[in-house]
Amino acid sequence: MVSALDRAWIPRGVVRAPLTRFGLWVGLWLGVFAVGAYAMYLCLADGLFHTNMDNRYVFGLWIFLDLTVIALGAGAFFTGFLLYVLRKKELKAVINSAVVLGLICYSGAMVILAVDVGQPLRAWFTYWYPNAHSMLAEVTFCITCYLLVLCIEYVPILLKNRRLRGIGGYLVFEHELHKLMVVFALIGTLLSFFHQGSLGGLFGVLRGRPFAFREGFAIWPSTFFLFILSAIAAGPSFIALTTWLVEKISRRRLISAEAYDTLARISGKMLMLYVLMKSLDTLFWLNQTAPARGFPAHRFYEFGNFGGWTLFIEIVILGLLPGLALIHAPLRAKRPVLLAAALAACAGVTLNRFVLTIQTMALPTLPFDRLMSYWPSWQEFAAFGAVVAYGVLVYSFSFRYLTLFPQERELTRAELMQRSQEA
Amino acid sequence: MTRRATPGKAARYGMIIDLDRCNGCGACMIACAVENNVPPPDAKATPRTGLNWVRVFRVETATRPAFVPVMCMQCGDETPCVSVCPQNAVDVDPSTGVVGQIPERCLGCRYCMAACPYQARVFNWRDPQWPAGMEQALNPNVSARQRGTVEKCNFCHGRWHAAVEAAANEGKTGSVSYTPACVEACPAQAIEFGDLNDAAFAAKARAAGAFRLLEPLGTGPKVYYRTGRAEVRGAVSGLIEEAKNGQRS
Amino acid sequence: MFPWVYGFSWTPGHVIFVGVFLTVAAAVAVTVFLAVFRSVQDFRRGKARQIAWQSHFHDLPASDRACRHALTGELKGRVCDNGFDCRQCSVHARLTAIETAPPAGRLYHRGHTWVRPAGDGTLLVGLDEIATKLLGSVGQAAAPPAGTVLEANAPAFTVRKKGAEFRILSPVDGVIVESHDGSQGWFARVKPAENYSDVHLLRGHEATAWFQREVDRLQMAACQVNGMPALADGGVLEGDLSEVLPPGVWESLSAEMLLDS
Amino acid sequence: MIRRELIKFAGGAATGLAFTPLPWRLLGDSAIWTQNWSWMPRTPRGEVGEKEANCTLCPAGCAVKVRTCGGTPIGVWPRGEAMCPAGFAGHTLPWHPLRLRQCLNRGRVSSLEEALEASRAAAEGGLAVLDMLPGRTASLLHRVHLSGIANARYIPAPQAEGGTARAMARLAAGSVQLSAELGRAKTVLSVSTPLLDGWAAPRRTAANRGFTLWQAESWRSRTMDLADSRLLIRPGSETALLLGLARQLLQTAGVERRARLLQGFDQLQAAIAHAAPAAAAERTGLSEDRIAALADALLRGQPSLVIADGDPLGGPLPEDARLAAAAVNVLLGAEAFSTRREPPVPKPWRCIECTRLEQVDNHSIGLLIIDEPAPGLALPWAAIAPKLKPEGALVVALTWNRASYARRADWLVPVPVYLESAADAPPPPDTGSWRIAVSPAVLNPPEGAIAAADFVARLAGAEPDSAARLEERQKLAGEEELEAAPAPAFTRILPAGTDGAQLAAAAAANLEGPPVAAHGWRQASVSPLLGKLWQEWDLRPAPGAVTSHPETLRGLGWHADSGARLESEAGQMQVLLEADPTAPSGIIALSAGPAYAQICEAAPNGAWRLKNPKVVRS
Repeated sequence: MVSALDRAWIPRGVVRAPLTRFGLWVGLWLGVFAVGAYAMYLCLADGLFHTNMDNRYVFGLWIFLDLTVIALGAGAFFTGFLLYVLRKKELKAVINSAVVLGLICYSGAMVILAVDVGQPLRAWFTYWYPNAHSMLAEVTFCITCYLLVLCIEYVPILLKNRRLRGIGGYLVFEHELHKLMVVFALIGTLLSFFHQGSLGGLFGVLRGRPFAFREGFAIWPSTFFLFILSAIAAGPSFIALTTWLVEKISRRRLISAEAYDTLARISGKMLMLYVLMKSLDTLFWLNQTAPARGFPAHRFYEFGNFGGWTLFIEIVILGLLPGLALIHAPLRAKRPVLLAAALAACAGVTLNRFVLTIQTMALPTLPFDRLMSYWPSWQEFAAFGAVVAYGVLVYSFSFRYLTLFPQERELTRAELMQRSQEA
Repeated sequence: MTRRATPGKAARYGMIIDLDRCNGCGACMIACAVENNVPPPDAKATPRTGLNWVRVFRVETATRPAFVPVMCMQCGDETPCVSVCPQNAVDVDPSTGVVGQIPERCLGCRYCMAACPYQARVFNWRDPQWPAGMEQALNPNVSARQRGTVEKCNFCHGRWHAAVEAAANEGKTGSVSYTPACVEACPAQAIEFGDLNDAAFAAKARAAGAFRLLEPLGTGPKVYYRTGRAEVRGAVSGLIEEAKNGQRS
Repeated sequence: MFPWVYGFSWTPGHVIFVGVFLTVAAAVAVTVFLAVFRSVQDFRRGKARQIAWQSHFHDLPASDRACRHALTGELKGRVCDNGFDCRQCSVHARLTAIETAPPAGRLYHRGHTWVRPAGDGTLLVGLDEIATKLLGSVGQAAAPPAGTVLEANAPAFTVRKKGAEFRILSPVDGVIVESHDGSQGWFARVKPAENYSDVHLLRGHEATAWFQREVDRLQMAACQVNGMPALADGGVLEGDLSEVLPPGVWESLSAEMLLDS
Repeated sequence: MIRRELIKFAGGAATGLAFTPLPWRLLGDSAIWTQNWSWMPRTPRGEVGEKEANCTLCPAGCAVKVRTCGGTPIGVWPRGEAMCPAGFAGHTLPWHPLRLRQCLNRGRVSSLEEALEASRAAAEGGLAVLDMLPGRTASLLHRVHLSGIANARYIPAPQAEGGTARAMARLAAGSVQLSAELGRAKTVLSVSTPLLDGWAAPRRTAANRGFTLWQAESWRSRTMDLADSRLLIRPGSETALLLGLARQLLQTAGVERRARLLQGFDQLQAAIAHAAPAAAAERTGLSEDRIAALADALLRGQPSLVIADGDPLGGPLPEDARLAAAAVNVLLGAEAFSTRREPPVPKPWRCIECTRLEQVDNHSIGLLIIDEPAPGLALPWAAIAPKLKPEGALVVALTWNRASYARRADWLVPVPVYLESAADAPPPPDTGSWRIAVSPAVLNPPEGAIAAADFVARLAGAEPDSAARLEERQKLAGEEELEAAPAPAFTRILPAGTDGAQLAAAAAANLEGPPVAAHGWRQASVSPLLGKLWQEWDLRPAPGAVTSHPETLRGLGWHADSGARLESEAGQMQVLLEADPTAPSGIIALSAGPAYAQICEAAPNGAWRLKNPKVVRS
């Protein structure tokens, strides 16, 4: 009965794991989610002392991960932009998956944010008493608006489900909504552009933190633009990576080699541009911005844990090298190279977010202060685990019951044919 | 965002702290906590989660250590915390120059804490708790803050308010003079409080030997420090040349 | 954000900031509202089923959406953008302007159903050979009961086989007056709607071309499978395809040919 | 149709509502809901007033004003001069979490009457009052009331009296009490004494003190931090340093000439015979030059003063160190000492004499009453226990807190604390002039609390009247302003009967076990608010903290930041191990507070030290 129902909801022509296996998978993640939900409850009901954050590390694991997942979630807006505005038809193969990933990343970030601010009940104050000068106000506005847009973009994917499409006017609404999708793609691009930037600006404007402070254009520090660039460089890589991961886990082929190639090519080009800009920015900052504020560059890198190697790894190992691998067609044609480079690109962006958040917090500003370390409490890990579990669950259900990869059906048929031929 | 200035002459309150006088007894910290209803530490509090509006750093130097009380510097020119607060819970009162924190409006995002180079801001990681009955001994002029909000030194806003009221009762407006708790408490009289718009006080703040913390950041702190010891100046001021001078001497 | 909130005063920054976001919010709201409004409008005008078909139709692969005139070679590689509803199609009207004689025999719908005038003013509706090969005998339960209103391109009824489920598109507008289990080739006797038209249905050489193409598709799939009865003459396939083809392939191929996704 | 109209109606209503004040008002209110939580404490309401008082938490007796709201103290602020951090938290003492509010008989809630009854029965076996803060009016009243009880003794806590001044008094002609006046000195050598941190009034700790301070200590105390010159010595080498210093001083012709005229010079020579510069240097860990420089500074910067009282919480220095310090002071002329004037006692008051703890025979006390009015000081139990009768001895602690002697006492009787009853502070150790520092009652004491003097009065069958008696004495003080008198001439350099060779041997003796520098801040237990200084910030060592150089900790196999148990032969206490790279290496600094009294032993020479301490990880 249940299995028949399950089967009726699965899109036609694709193969999905047996219901029991799927149930186990879901159960596993529900367990992770439950632990994290308990940790979140502790933080919300009892106080933030459950985290290992303190007056020095006011932002802990969560801000680093928020920034990271939002950067990786940038694939959603960038793919939408490329597909609907620049008409890159190849990306139709991944747009649905990208939208779901974006939705997960953004909603997950919002959940974590709600847990890790002290007074989540006052979240609406930002709308009530907005400070136009605050990057965080801009981020709040953009992210909430963009989350709404992502939800709207998710609706057509949902309504196209085999069962839902049969209900009343769902398809009609989907049809009408789809006709207007370019509007959402444009709004999403605008919003994403600004809040990716604002997240970068978040730290770039901290004039009291010379390690993070950057000069820039008008009201935006250079990190504003670097964040946008790095996010759109890593976004397609992240989509390629997740798609590959889903392929491995579900043991299906989901997109064509051309789609991988397109994603990698775009990622590579953007990454090269980013590395160039980042290098210029770093040189300017080390030689001009920081010394002018009384902090010669060596002061940032004389602390044992955070040597100059972070800079080298971030820009060269996890920036330049994957960039080169991805723009060179013969190299990226090799799947392992492509995946390794995509992974490195994502890791580079992650490291960049880490440096800008955790390292900024760690480095002392007062000359008589010292470096302090921080290790998150289990509650912080668990809360993040819950968000990951939430993401996996949403994605798993979406993948099982919705059409995330339009090419999958064709690829599956070819594969099934081949297999039965071999048999 | 912006508050209407009190009619009459506005003040720019500031402090001058004599590092050669401070002996690090901590009276300012305790007096501040009493005045501003800062709760006692809970069982698991550490220097990193503690609630102190003023903290006295012990700074090792080539000779004997110096003690540096660090409270909110009430930055003036480019206040790092005011511009970052997403919902205007931090403001600068144009009539006093004091950076105010509105705990009732605070979201607890702690962005202002990240922005502050002086670590003058603290967060209520848990509900404030006093031993049973001790809440009777709280200062009636300052309300307790909830968990999940940021707080910091406001140059004893409660005392300022009382002084303004007293002055108003006498029919006076404009800048009033009052004494913050730490200034009153300091047994060594190391802290001097005054109005930087007052020429005599301003001159003292700019006298030789006076400096501000992390001056090149351009935050324009209104708390000045003073020392006659070059090694202390080198270790505390954060000025590169000073640090070199301090090492030489 | 609002003037009555204590201590707030507007600055140009606020005006720009709030202005931009209100614009964005308004744009989102207006667009969503527009989509809802249009949907309601569609319902009110009774276009809902047609639009649902349109939406569905656009998800079909281009190969499935080939124009009937492309099938016959009159137009090269044309893809239908009308949801196979030639009654409103100007291209079709132009190309068939001279052909006015009422058709005899079966008229085919692209979802593998056919229509044949019964002679008494009613129409007989049935599944064609390919559909029958794909689905086997449809069975009693499948046919819709008398009184069901059919609308061209809207789902007429649903067939279940081997756990899979396919909906069959109706070839015509009308009301079922008698339903049948399909053993005699047809499953419904339909009283045509007042404005009944059959121009969207394939006929004559179109039907042959289309049929040939569909057989080719089946054969292509079938040829890749060992033990499949090979057909050199382009005749009708033998055997129950659901038994021969791998289950996943059978289901998705059937759905594709029945224009169900 | 109906449904559509309903929807229309609802939509219209929602839109219309937005133009009414209602939603905005609700939003505003919900902002208030997030601000008023039932468990948030409400600040007090009432009329704000101010009362003049003196802080009686320590002998400094600082002049204060007590701010009240509706009669409850809401803050203590300095009146005129200065206050220590503990003073600012003093008004919270009545609500201390360890506050004792009921009579307890071995943990069982009991009544005052029962406590008195049990005490009366036990008093027949010999009664003694151990006064942890002697010199108050209440101390006098103990002696007055005890005069009516047979076989009663009054024992002042030994570490409460200035050790150096007491040793000096034995060198002066006649029976006098002396006081070392920092105000008169130009150069001061403090040996392991928290001179700027609780030893004297807070104003002494101010930066503009009038003397140059040399601090000799075995850990980096706050006084050490603030000293002009720091002498880091090995724990237990105080006597060696002082004898070495005496030998250095005697090399100056003038000093030697004067010293030869004094009695006991031969004993001193015998004592310093073995204190060769090299030996003193080796023992203390200082260089010979440094000791010579110290001697030179003390000679040049006259009047100079040597204070070797030790840290009262870490345990006072041994008697031989005090004798050596007294000798050095005499060599330096002892100009900064003054004769301490006895506080006035109303004529009709008849007091019994004081008995020193070491004069009390073993097994001679049937009822021991411990009066512990202010937090902090405590004697090692090992010093007290032998004096009690082995069978049926009763210990009654008149105390406010459930921590210090509560573990040892059979009966705990709650007493009013600071601001709950009129009380006075004992005279401070650094002044010979005398004033009475009274704190009036601001709050009502808890039901069942009784002033310590009144408890003793009830035992003696007298009426409790300590408040009235304090007033009486205060009036007397108003009539008679007592100024310090110069110190008498010193006729001796060592007390009669001192064995110089023994002194030398004590200086050379090796300590057992690892070098532990114990110390404490007696005010630490005034208020949990003071935890800000060590728990929420690291301005002071936390009570119970064992601080050492990371290398030293590693050498001992101890791990920093872990809870541990410190065990000695007398007992054990919980400690927290902390690594401090700025700490002197090889030395374990133990910040024990009153808990230290639980685990240390009192040596015959008056010092209390840990015997065979070891840290057990818990």
